[in-house]
Amino acid sequence: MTDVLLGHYGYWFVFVLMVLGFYGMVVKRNLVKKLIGMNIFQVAIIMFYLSSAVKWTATIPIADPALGTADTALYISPLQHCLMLTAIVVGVATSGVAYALLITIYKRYGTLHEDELLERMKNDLDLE
Amino acid sequence: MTWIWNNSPALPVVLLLPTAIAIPLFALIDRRLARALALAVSLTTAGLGVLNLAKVLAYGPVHYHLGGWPPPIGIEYVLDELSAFVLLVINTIAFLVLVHAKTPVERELPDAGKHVPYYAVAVLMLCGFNGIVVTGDFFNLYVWLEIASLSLYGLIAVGARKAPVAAFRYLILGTIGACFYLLGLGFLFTMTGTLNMADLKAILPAVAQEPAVAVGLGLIAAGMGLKMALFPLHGWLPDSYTYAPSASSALIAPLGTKVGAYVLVRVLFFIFGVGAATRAFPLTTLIGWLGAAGILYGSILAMAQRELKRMLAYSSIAQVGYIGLGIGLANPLGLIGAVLHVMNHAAMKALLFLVAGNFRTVLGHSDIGRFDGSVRRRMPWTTAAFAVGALSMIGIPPLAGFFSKWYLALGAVARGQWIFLAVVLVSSLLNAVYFFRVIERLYLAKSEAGENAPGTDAPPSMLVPVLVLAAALVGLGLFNAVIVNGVLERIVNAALF
Amino acid sequence: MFGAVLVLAGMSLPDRGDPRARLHRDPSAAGTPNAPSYYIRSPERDADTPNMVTVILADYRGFDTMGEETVILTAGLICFLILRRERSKEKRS
Amino acid sequence: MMRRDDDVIIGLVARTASPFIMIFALYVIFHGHYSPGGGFQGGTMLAAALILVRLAAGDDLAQLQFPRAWGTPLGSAGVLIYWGTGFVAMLCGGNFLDYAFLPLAGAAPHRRNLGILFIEVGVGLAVCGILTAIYDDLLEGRPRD
Repeated sequence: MTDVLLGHYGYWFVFVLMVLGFYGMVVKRNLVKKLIGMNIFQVAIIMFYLSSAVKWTATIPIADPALGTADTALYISPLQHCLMLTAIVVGVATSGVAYALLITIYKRYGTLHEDELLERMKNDLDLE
Repeated sequence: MTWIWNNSPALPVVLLLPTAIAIPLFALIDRRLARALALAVSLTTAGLGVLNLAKVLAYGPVHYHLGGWPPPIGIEYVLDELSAFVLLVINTIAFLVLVHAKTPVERELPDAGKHVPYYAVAVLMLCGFNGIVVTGDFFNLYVWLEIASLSLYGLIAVGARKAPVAAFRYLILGTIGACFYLLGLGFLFTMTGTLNMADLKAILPAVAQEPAVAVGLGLIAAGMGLKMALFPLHGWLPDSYTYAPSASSALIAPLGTKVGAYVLVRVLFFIFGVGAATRAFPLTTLIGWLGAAGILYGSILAMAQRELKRMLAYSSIAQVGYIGLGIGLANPLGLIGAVLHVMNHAAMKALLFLVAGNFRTVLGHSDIGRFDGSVRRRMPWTTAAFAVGALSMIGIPPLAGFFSKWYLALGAVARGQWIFLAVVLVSSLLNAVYFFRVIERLYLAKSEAGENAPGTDAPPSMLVPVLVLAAALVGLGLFNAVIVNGVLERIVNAALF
Repeated sequence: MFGAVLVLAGMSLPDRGDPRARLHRDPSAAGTPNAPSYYIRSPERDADTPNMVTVILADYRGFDTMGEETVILTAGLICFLILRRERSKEKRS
Repeated sequence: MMRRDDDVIIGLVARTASPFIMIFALYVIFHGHYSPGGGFQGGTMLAAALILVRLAAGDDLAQLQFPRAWGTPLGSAGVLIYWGTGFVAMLCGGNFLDYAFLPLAGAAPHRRNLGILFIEVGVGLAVCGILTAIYDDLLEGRPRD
């Protein structure tokens, strides 16, 4: 049992972060806080990928002539790092669009609090 | 010519992308060019869809190594019957909707400067959908999924006053779905070490009994359920479809949910196989029950709606429930029903939303309460098309909608799920109720306005696609046997049960 | 919903072995060459660039990176699309 | 934003620092083969340099450095460069992004090396252009200071 607990400590940190992010996203009423929760959730997943790419006593995946590339144990697996570049970019793009949306919402309704927003939307019923 | 033939799987995405980029650049010269470019490229992709389907039917699954690297190393495009079929459906429907989009875009997007980016984002969305359907690599699928979803958020957000709020809610839920997919993929990748679908299928037996694989599959299914708006995860759908401009809702409704359904079918039936998927947790039966609940929920709520587009949105939830039910049955007939319903529902929903667009453009509103006889006289063709679409949704035999319900019913009988069979039949009645309510108002209600109501039917650019879709519904219904035997049989025997 | 994620975090205790020294995954691919180990051995030979990450990013999985570019482009176009109206309205007011 | 008088110092520092950040960003882009770095990281640093000037030295001055109208076109140009290399490889017989078929001199690995270089440049340009364009768009509603 200790092996499982010790061996996976990287993953537990990631799970705690994930639960925090998800909690923030679902429960918080303010729209900006929801967005921050979303970002935490995305970063947690990125950390999850990276923590699965680690090998003991391995260097960064730049092939330096001294070590040579014969033995794969010397370098950590580079694939996850590439994938996570894409995930980071996707996170940035989504947040960018989300903040643009928030600006237009704020400009039209003057509030970013979900409950007030719903009331204000109710009273201008028309679909326009 | 041979160059097109042997590069055909990658060509749809390879052509769509630069056109989406070129639209803002060319439009600096002339604004109308943006629309022409969008139409041209969606027509070529529709043509490529036909070519790809013919190629797959002739030679079986086609593999295309991007960047020249073999599968486990590089990314691979796999085009089998299922993806070629869905590809063709998506491109043809998108082309018809884009043809229709001329006046609604000008009418509902006041700022003339925004038409150009609107078409560019629409083409990017199409590029995203094509990318998802054709790819044979899980992570690549996530990248294209994200592109398609971002474009969806953008297309919805340009709508009415309340559109950004609906778009924001959709963004939050959509990103949760995408993150669940990524997390599930993370679990699977950590266990198997590969991202390629065929490769993963080979390694699965060695790893299948680990809880990580079950959790990974569950997460991917949850993510796709969110994208597909399966019953409990459909929160974003009603607002998004109603507040979006009618051109965008006509683009999103038929295509958006179908892609999520495609991925779910691909993962459950073609990678994991029903046996492996349900070992730790009866996933498919859960999806079946969620689908059934979705059908009832969607149909009942659709009856209560006063506004046509919102009613169609709730009926979309019901139709997605049908696909969920088909997947839940997990037998060949159920799968045929589900995949057939993907096509039928795409055509029907496109037709109904285009009709709603026509109503909003000509009459200025789409409230069911204010429909009456004068509408029928003013817009005879659109109302006739609406009648065809409604009848097909209910499932009247000659039309396409009937056959998918028929196969679902057969699947339910074969599986012995009497409750599912009852749900399919009851839902047809519910559909009948809320569609006849509208038809009755259109055809029978006396019109208060004068007999010769002013104004003519929608302009040709909006009317032609509607009529083409109505004719397509009838055609698909009649030639249903050809489609099923030709394409769907091969999909089913390729699936793992 | 939130409870479900908590259970997920707890339940998802897959015995994934010790992440810190877990090399067995690389050669153990059933039947197919394992991607991560190939990526380490061959970038030098294939594209004479020592930085494996760049090689994977641009060459082996170059299509993913093009997807990334499109994601950024979509985000740029959408911000352009959403916020454009404010600009012209401002000119008018 | 800060009052007019006390941002002279910050403005000056930003304006002087920005070119150096850009040079280092270009180094990161082009040196991606041998040291950690590459298109994305370099592109974001370029964007950071531009945004630093916009933040510190006020918007009107920043327009001289990188006018608002250039943002999205530059981004599209970057992606087109990327797509172009892929399409050229496709025209020359290979699959979509197969650099071995690029019509360049040298052995296959060397051609791949150059192919990756084109990609890095395309990515860097695209990221820089788009991020600055997003910053400008987000800034839209604010009255000019």
